[in-house]
Amino acid sequence: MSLTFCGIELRHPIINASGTFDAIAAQRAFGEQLTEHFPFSAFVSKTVTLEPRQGNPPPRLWELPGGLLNSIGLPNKGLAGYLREDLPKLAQLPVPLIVNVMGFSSEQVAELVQAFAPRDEVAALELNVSCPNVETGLIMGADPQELSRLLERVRPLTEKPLIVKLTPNVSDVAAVARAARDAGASALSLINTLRGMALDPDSGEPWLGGTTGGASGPAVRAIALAQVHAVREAVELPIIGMGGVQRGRHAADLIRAGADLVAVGTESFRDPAAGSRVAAELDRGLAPVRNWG
Amino acid sequence: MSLTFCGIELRHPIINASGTFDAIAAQRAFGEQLTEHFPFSAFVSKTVTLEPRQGNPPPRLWELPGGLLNSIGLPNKGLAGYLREDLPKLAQLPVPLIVNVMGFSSEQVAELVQAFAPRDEVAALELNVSCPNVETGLIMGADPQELSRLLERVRPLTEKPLIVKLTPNVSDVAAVARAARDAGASALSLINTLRGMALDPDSGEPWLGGTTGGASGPAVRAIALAQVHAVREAVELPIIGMGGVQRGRHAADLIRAGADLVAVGTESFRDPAAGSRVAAELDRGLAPVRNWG
Amino acid sequence: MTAERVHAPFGRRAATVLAREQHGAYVVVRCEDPAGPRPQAGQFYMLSAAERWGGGEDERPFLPRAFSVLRAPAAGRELHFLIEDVGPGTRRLCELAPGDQLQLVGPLGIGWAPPRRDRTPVLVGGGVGIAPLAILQDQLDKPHTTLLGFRDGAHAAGAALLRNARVATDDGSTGHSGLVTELLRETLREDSQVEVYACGPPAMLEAVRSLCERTGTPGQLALESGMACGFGACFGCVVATREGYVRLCVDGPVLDAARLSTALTPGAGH
Amino acid sequence: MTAERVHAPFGRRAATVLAREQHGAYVVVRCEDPAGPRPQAGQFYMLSAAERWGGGEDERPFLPRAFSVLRAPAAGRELHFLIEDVGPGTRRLCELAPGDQLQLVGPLGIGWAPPRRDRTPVLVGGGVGIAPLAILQDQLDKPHTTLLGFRDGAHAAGAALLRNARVATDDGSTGHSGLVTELLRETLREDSQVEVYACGPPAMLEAVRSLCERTGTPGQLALESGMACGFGACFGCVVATREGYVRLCVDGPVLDAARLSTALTPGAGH
Ligand SMILES: Cc1cc2nc3c(=O)[nH]c(=O)nc-3n(C[C@H](O)[C@H](O)[C@H](O)COP(=O)(O)OP(=O)(O)OC[C@H]3O[C@@H](n4cnc5c(N)ncnc54)[C@H](O)[C@@H]3O)c2cc1C
Ligand SMILES: Cc1cc2nc3c(=O)[nH]c(=O)nc-3n(C[C@H](O)[C@H](O)[C@H](O)COP(=O)(O)OP(=O)(O)OC[C@H]3O[C@@H](n4cnc5c(N)ncnc54)[C@H](O)[C@@H]3O)c2cc1C
Ligand SMILES: Cc1cc2nc3c(=O)[nH]c(=O)nc-3n(C[C@H](O)[C@H](O)[C@H](O)COP(=O)(O)O)c2cc1C
Ligand SMILES: Cc1cc2nc3c(=O)[nH]c(=O)nc-3n(C[C@H](O)[C@H](O)[C@H](O)COP(=O)(O)O)c2cc1C
Ligand code: FES
Ligand code: FES
Repeated sequence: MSLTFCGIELRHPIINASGTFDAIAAQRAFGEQLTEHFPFSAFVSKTVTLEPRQGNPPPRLWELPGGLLNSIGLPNKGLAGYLREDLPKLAQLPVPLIVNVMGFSSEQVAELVQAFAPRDEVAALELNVSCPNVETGLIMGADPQELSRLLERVRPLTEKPLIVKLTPNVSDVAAVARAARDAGASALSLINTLRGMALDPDSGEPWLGGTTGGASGPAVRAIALAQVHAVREAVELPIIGMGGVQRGRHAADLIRAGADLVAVGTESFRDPAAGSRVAAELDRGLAPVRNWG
Repeated sequence: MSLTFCGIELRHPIINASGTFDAIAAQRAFGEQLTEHFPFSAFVSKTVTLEPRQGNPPPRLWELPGGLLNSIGLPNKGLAGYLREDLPKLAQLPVPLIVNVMGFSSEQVAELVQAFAPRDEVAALELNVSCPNVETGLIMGADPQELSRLLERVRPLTEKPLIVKLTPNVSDVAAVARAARDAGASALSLINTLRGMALDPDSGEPWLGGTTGGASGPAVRAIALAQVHAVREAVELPIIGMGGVQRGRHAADLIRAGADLVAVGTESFRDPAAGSRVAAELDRGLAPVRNWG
Repeated sequence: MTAERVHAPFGRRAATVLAREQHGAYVVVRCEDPAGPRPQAGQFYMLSAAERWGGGEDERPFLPRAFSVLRAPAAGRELHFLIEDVGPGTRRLCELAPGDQLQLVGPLGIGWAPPRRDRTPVLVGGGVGIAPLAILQDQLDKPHTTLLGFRDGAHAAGAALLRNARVATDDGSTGHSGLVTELLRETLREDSQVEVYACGPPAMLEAVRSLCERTGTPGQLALESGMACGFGACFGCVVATREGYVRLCVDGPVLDAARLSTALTPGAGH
Repeated sequence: MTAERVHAPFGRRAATVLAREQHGAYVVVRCEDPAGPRPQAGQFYMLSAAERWGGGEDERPFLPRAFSVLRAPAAGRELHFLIEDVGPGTRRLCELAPGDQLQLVGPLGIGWAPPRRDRTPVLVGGGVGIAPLAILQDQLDKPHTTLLGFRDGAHAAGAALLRNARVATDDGSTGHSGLVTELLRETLREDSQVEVYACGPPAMLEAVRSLCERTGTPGQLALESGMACGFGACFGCVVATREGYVRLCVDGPVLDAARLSTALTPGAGH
């Protein structure tokens, strides 16, 4: 059941979605068992930014019907802290490491890409482009031209696979996918969370400290499937599909719709070992079609 | 609890979402009781197109976690059939009538608007702009310029309120709302359904006869709330908010986020009298804030 | 026998479960519906459990589910439904215990037309499709033939819910070994003055339809399709007829066989 | 008393409900967890019902819910949880009957630190926050004082789950009429060589924290915040400390009072 994705050898097609599994914290909670039964075939880090961020004020979570709305705000130690404290630990994981990075300008993204380019511990980079470019005010991943300019700037900086993580909050995801391909993306991942909001039942004020948040989980699965399908019709790049995967059949659906790998996000919150479970269910042939391997 | 919306007197702030209640069919099922207990303060027709449409091949429905994916395909009798067969019946309803229309070019929309302009039975028109303009290939409601051009063409054709129903499948709904306001929209309604897809568990092929469909219901409620909020921050036009409303509190949330009226869609499928229930719950003050009346 | 569609009270109402009976692979749920009228045979109800309708497979069910009324004894306020567990909605309903609450909307749709004076009704049921034939038997006041087909013995236990039924099973464990449509073919051969009332899976209904067509026998078919609302609101339940798509929930679920060029409706479930 | 975080087995596992006991406004669910270790006092588990987790108010619950372990008798494999019905998740758990299955992940987080040699532990609990004090009592091998506060008599029934507790109720129906923190203030006045172990609603914890600060008393506070995962994956459960945000599920739920400038955590629930 092993496969190759952008030249990376993987044991199975199930990885984690960025920001939904902290391997270092999970080791504190589960001890050595985590490494013995590591649920994913590659580990994707939570988004790393240039500067440290403490994230949004709580509350950060709101439960949806079949889903979750989060406004975490990308807390992280910043590039330097990540390189110093996290990377050495993550390099010990039994699977390849994909580092997810985000910048608020193409210069910031370039700096991040450059910093990871020489790191052998890092198998690939995932670019989170769901944030506004402070220079143009546009969400980098919502506008094909904006995204092209970004990729043209950073693509030459590394030989590593550059996975572009698309935002689902667009009218034409295929157009963005084509722009990413033309500007040299090695692969695409989708979907990121859908913009949503909740009000405090008592006060009527926004519940989330960050006012709006991102919806994930089963509630967005059909939307993810449609977007993966639309992107697959548009480009031949490898695709990491995600959004609401809970079971092998959901992964099989995404693969059927065009994904090469499938990431499990919110479901890991319900079942920390969801990744292995989904991989096993997929392998047991809950999948009507298996087009990998 | 009565209120005025675009000059139309309404008994309460709850109306139906287009395409989710057929008053004529409901009369066949429920008889006279329907008129006695009509659940909405105005009736919005299903989308009317110039030519008759039979709609998409079945299956047309797929159940989501807390929601519904539909690919109905806008079946309707066409303008002539609607004027001849439906309008006389709908004019008998105990509430004002809003006719929802859609064209595949601005000329088609113009023809529809012109046809309804002289009809006293029609209190307002709602423009469904979630379809592609066959001339440009762009979704009319996904592109601010495209929408401006459409409204500039049709706005002069009627004095009736023109409600523009926005599509949620956009990166910046506020920009579209501003374009609609600038081009003369009387009010905005949102959200329409979110593009989604499902695969047949047995065959792995697309389940829906129309391949993709639109997601509605509680699963999209948080997304609706965020978009209504974003539009309210951008424009002062009256807003009809909708998306996943099941209870008075959900309507109150949309009103709190900026809606003037609230439409109930999918919940009517679960409870045909949902409209009255939501209105009563809202009135009983499940609403933390009541900014109508 | 009521010839006309019975109107449903407007809205959704609660009904208390009185009993849950297992009949082989099927569950009969009896409930008390004090606020509703007596339905026409062949009409259906949209049902959901008042509590915990959701949280099953794939975080479903969410929408109510359509069920033919199995029986509605003229005296009293009881409604009986026959349910086969095929997914999260039917599973939840099969778990209901006496005292639990159902939510229901109905009776809905157009049921069976009364029999023609000059023909003998032949009732043909397959699997859980026997449900609308039970209430039809209750209301038919003339001699008739009943033919039922099931997958196996566990399902054939459902036959006890009807009177004087000839049974066929796919695996031969009870009655005729083979398809119920083989029994129908036999019956049609013996008596040409019959008319058919049929409900069952698409393949069975299609075999019945084509037999009726070939032999010029009048037939009524109770079809299934995925339904969200049951009262014409969603346009989701259409089936293709010779006149185009019709909404099964308001124009059916019973359709004259002659209106169809096929009974193989996509997405009908089973 | 275990001083260290006990690791959870990796993944979610099933546990069978052995008993459901009503204690006034609270429900105690006892289950058998054959595959798990004995937890440290103050640790918690993420719980969900194996069946029908969903379909309640607002089509929830969906995520598991956090519960302190109330008791984990050293002999055997039992885990006890104290549950107050405050929403769709707790409602579903309160309905569980013997034989039903729970899904659980745990034990999680860092529990109570063992008592200092030179100080008398004072356990202060409010409402359902008494849960982690019961297991603490079980493991404390030195004399201690227990002060519990409740809204009313129905809730004060929970006091019977602990030993030798002084009780305060807001409505005066049982014990001291007023806040449990008034009892704490009294205790601190009588004996300065104490340390505090507290769990309860934010307002109570904040009063305890500020009393500790003002009197220089060491205190440990078991906090609550909305949690999606319980094992550090989502970054959703942060509370503000003097050092910045910390994830309560991996760095708590027990925090040294001195680390906080307030215990009033937004969105903590109640
Ligand atoms: C008029 C009418 C009368 C009926 N009478 C009876 C009766 O008397 N007794 C009885 O037992 N049944 C009856 N049915 C069928 C019954 O309504 C269905 O069995 C029921 O809706 C299935 O729901 P479920 O959740 O158990 O299964 P589902 O999971 O809904 O599965 C049913 C089928 O739907 C498809 N499916 C799977 N997932 C989805 C999804 N997410 N969205 C949409 N479709 C999906 C599959 O093809 C599956 O086989 C009747 C149906 C109609 C229309
Ligand atoms: C470490 C820890 C230990 C705990 N120990 C116990 C214990 O021993 N016993 C016990 O009874 N409880 C305990 N709790 C609290 C328990 O986890 C909550 O009561 C439970 O999660 C509530 O879930 P619910 O679905 O019943 O209610 P919810 O509906 O989730 O309501 C709880 C609160 O959440 C907010 N809320 C409402 N809707 C939403 C939504 N959609 N999304 C997010 N928030 C919402 C409101 O403020 C509401 O008051 C503990 C919590 C933590 C963190
Ligand atoms: C709590 C939470 C935090 C997330 N953090 C990040 C992040 O830091 N970077 C990122 O690219 N995506 C992040 N995501 C998005 C997920 O990687 C994923 O795209 C999305 O959740 C859809 O998958 P799911 O439905 O399986 O969760 C986050 C999602 C959640 C729920
Ligand atoms: C079955 C179905 C049919 C619909 N048909 C139309 C339509 O004809 N025209 C239109 O403008 N919107 C249509 N909609 C969209 C709804 O009007 C509404 O925007 C959407 O469903 C969100 O509201 P809800 O979550 O309350 O259903 C339809 C929705 C559904 C579920
Ligand atoms: S089920 Fe909705 S129209 Fe028939
Ligand atoms: S609950 Fe997810 S990080 Fe703490």
